[in-house]
Amino acid sequence: MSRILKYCEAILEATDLSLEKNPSVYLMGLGVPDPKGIFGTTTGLQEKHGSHRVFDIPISENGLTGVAIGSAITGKRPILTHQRLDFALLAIEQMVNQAAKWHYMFGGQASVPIVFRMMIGRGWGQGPQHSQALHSWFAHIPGLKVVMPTTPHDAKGMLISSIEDNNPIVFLEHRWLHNIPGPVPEGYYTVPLGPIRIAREGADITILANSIMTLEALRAAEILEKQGIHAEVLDLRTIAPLDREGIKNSVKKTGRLIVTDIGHHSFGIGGEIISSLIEEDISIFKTSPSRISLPDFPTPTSHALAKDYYPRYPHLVVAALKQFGIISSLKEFETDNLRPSDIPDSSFTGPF
Amino acid sequence: MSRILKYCEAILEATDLSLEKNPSVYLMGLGVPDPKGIFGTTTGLQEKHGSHRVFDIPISENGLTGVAIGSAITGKRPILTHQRLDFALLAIEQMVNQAAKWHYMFGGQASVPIVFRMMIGRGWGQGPQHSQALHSWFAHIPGLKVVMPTTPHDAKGMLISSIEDNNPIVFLEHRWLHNIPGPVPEGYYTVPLGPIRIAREGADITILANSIMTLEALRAAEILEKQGIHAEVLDLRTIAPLDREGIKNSVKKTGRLIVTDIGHHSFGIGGEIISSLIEEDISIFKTSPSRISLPDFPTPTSHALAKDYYPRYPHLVVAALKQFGIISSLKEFETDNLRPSDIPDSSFTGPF
Amino acid sequence: MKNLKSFFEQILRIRMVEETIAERYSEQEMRCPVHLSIGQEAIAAGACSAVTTNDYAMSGHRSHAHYLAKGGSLKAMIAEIYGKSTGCCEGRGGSMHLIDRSAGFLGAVPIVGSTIPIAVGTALTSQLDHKETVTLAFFGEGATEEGVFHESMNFASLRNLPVIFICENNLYSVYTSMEPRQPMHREVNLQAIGHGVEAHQADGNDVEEVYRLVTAASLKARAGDGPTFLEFKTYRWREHCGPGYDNHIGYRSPEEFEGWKTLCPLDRLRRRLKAENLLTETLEENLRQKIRAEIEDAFAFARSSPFPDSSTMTQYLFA
Amino acid sequence: MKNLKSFFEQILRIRMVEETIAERYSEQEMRCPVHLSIGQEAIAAGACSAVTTNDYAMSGHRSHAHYLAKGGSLKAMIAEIYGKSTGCCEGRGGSMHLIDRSAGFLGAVPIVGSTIPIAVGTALTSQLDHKETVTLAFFGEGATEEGVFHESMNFASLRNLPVIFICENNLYSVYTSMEPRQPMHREVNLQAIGHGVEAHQADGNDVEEVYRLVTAASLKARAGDGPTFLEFKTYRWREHCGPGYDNHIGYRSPEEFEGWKTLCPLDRLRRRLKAENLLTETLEENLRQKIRAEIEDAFAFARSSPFPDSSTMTQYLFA
Ligand SMILES: Cc1ncc(C[n+]2csc(CCOP(=O)(O)OP(=O)(O)O)c2C)c(N)n1
Ligand SMILES: Cc1ncc(C[n+]2csc(CCOP(=O)(O)OP(=O)(O)O)c2C)c(N)n1
Ligand SMILES: [Mg+2]
Ligand SMILES: [Mg+2]
Repeated sequence: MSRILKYCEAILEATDLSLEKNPSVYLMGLGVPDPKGIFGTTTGLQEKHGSHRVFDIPISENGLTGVAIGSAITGKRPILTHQRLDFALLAIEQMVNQAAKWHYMFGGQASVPIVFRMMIGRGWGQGPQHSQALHSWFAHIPGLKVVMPTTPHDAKGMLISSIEDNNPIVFLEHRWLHNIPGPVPEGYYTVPLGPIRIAREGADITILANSIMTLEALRAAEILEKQGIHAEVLDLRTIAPLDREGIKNSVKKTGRLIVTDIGHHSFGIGGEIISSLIEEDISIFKTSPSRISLPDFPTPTSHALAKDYYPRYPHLVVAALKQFGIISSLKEFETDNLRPSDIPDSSFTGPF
Repeated sequence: MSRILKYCEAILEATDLSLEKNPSVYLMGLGVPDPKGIFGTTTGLQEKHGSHRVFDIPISENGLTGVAIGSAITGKRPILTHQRLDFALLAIEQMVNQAAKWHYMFGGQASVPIVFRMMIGRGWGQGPQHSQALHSWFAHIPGLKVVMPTTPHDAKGMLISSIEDNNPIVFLEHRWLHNIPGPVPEGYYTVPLGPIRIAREGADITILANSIMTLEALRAAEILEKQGIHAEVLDLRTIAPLDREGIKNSVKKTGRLIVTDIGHHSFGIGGEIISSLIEEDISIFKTSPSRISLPDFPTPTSHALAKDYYPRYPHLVVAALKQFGIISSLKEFETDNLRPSDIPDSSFTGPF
Repeated sequence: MKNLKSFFEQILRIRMVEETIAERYSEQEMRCPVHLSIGQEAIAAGACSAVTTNDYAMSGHRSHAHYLAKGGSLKAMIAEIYGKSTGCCEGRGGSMHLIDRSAGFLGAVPIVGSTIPIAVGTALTSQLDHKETVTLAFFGEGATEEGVFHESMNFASLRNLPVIFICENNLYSVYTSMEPRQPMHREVNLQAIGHGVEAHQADGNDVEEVYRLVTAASLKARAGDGPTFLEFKTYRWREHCGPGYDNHIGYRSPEEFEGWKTLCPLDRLRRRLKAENLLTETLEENLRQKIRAEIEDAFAFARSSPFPDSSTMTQYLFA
Repeated sequence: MKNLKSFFEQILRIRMVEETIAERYSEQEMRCPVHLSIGQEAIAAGACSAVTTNDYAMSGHRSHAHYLAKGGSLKAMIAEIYGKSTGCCEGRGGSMHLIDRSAGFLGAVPIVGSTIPIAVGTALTSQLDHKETVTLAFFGEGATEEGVFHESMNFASLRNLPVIFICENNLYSVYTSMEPRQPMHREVNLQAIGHGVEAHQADGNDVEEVYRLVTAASLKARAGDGPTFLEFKTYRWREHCGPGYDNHIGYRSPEEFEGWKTLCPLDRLRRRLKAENLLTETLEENLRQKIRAEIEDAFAFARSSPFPDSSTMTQYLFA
């Protein structure tokens, strides 16, 4: 259990094991067998499993989504990759009208087991068309499951679960997670789609985070700890179906909630979560909950503009303290502004 | 001011006046000049304004959205129609990556004044692919405005405002509103995009509704009135930008809120609204607010299944009474179940 | 060559089913849009006769003929149109969403063009599994205006997939002629050539020609020699959607309609059969009676079937 | 025919700009993806020389050459790549979003194929307004795999729009050759024929040929005779994205690259000019000095320009 793999290696291993285990599984996407192998997540798979099961495709997002559906209703289990979620906007019709509804509208006669792996970009001038995180869209569509693991452990286990699932799954990977290492068990295992992960226990305030924001939340929790505030960090690794129970249990205990999200603020996932809680229990919150998410603007390209576009742990600390009546400023907690804000780690030097 | 027009006639008149007033305006869409004229909203316009300004197009939703954008950045003001919102899912890439972001990403150099008119279907077996209402999606995208008028008066005034606006506007028309009459002033006038409309004043509970649900809310308010409960009905005729102030003012007064929406429940617009209110003021609600929206399933086609799929005024009445501690059942308020639930009015006999 | 009489029976059956739907639509019990295929039946009959039950077919909004010709259950179709729990989608789909997997009819949906890539995907499965299955993708000429049609053609051509693209060119999309939709100086099937796909244009009201072309295309596909695009000229008799006629509303002329009526695929085949002494009035009458009985049975079945309970609305969201 | 020397100067200028970006990229001050056009410059130069400033051009991710050839401000481009407030998008776009409306360069975006319909829309405006403006739509061969390319071709063909589709076929999309993307048995430009659009294939490294074809196409477009599709064969020298080379990583062979280098559009033109005694070493050196000075100026401008204040992030959401 102490084996350390990067997130991208965990994805690679999950895919490799799934291809090995189930002959119906196949993998396609732009650049899947190329030398970069989708940020290292598909490297070597074509050599190992053959070009009939691992292959490159034309730049036809909508068409190939349809192809995936057609193969799925005839017994295959395709994995389709998109190097950016933004590109998959060309495939919305097939995903939402067809894949999501197929099983339902045909009275349960055929299922559509597809995993749509999409990358969410950030930094180094990714800009307005290479950085969108639209998980709230997919979560709004009945028939889709939306998965967004944070750790290498979950990336592997949840990708395997997604491939095993008989439904279309939107599997979102943040580009800045790909190179982060963590313990990953050997062999084939699953992590269930649905339950939140309690990333850190605490009784004073709940920080519900997802994807890369979970890491920011954990840093915030450390700082809060020093101030005597024990934050519970929940990793919302599945957006849909939403683990309403798991969230409620934590907030019932803490009475305080920050939802932090990598999507735009308005009409994002935070509203659903806060609203569901208050609908069930008007007195669940000791104080007003808060949402820390991306502002309602397209992502600007220049790092000078983007640096304050993405919320980070200081924003969470300030918001948490505010819930305890403590007014503070972001600057007090900016400990790492030596590293430029537009790169995931210092080894990154561009161009993509 | 007492002239009565149907909603579809109001749309037609707004378009006619806009074509007349501004030579940059043009109108295109599948079937625009055909004998049915988009449910009577475009009839006669080609004859009057010429086929260079009012024309039919190929079945190429994404491409023609791009064409609209290209003409918009060179000085035109296109109106593009989609007979169902569901078809526009093919055009999401152009709408969301391009139209919504163009002005921002190019530093304000070119604006994209386009009105995307989309119909939301319901009833008579429209089923899973002809009935989606995805206003929460569009509202989540910075750079898009989302308009959804309920009355003929607003339909005309807000369509004119939308055509005058320099930004891409998603203008949503519920099919069941097209034949509903109401007072419509003569001549050219605008109704501003943004402010909610107070459809009925009341001090006890706020029912925030949109589109066809506003009519259900008004019926519910009448029934509640009989029980001594004065409901305030707000017509959320613009989803984005959201009139947060207008909503807050009402809820501050009533302390009670039902958000009713024609979209799916989870990750829909209700969450945003309830959550924003509580974030600003923890004690704004006297009791748990509620959301009455479409269940999280695709729309089933058979009227036998769809009849309980769409919430109607009894659901609102029951939810409102519950906020006053009164437990009631839907049946108590079903006064019109003589009319089949899958048609807008008794004159409708299919097929579309 | 298949029995001409079986073509006749198939076309007649589809025609009679559609006409019965049209007749009874005003009873307001078929509460969903219907897109009838009257006038276009020969394409469905000829094409589906050229393949087997194990082969696949998919279609769009105007799919009754394809479903029936492929062997889809008539009862399940009528029940579906009636919104009943015995319908082929248990009421969730209606006329625009037909499916009968046991007959190889894998689904029809009303988003124009959207089953084309899905059909190509079923052909990918066949190829990956080294099956001899062929997929028929039925669609109208309007669907070729959708980008996804071209993406599908490119992929099928590229991978040499066993799929036959069957384009029913009935000159209209809803009430819109070709003129504001496609360039008049190129034929529809030329688009296939652009993708390196073998293409033919033929008379869609000539069932024998349809059968011949689809047979050739399916032999080719089974041999691993890839896709074929077939454009069949035909004409829709009834209104775009619904049970009536719409020649009076102004988008096409009654003369054009009358002209095409003289090219009726059923009449044409009847003349041919009679000329070859394969059909008599009595024979046809017997056939009609048999079909009439089957249709009455199906309608009776549909009518007497229960509606799905609305509480079952929650079923089938996830597999 | 335009002055051969002006072609030379344009190509040389684009080459030198791109090489300077490549050289200085490692300084980590150009913090955005860059898709260099080295090796493909003749297409931009020849095409843009064939039209005027009043004409329009649009492009995709690899747009530096098109922007510059169309007359886009070098300073504003470099400043944009540096993320500065003086950039052509005030820092909101970066290398993948170039625009200079005063030069008729209406925009480039990095979603493959997405400016093609937009370019067609600009041509619709020209047609509706009876302007003689022509639009150049630049894109790679990969973009022809997107459905929206076909929708755009169909509409341009149908409406006879004044747009010229300029497809730079550099054999690759990222690290993927044509083989898993397009059928090898048909040429890229055949797709245009499928839409009834006149199409030509030519050597994209021959600037005179590019100029000749685009001139003819623009005359035709201005005369109201509709669109033309031009496929120009060429080769990208540098890595798909970024400043370096990528012939070593395995998706293409160093030999292939070396082969194409011998077909360098700049060398070819230099030989031609020298043969005609229109160029000497000194003349070229003078030219280089002039361009070098302009480039240094642009980089100095970019470097010394202020970053946008992050609080201005909220600007320009709505017009
Ligand atoms: C994507 C999409 N756009 C528009 C429509 C509306 N629509 C329904 S049927 C139809 C006509 C399609 O014409 P064609 O493909 O030629 O089929 P036909 O009706 O002639 O059989 C249209 C435009 C739709 N269902 N889907
Ligand atoms: C819709 C979409 N899909 C995928 C990508 C990723 N992508 C960026 S550039 C590129 C290559 C495109 O190839 P081509 O059009 O031939 O242009 P080239 O890079 O060769 O100039 C791809 C696939 C994208 N930007 N947009
Ligand atoms: Mg047709
Ligand atoms: Mg290329």
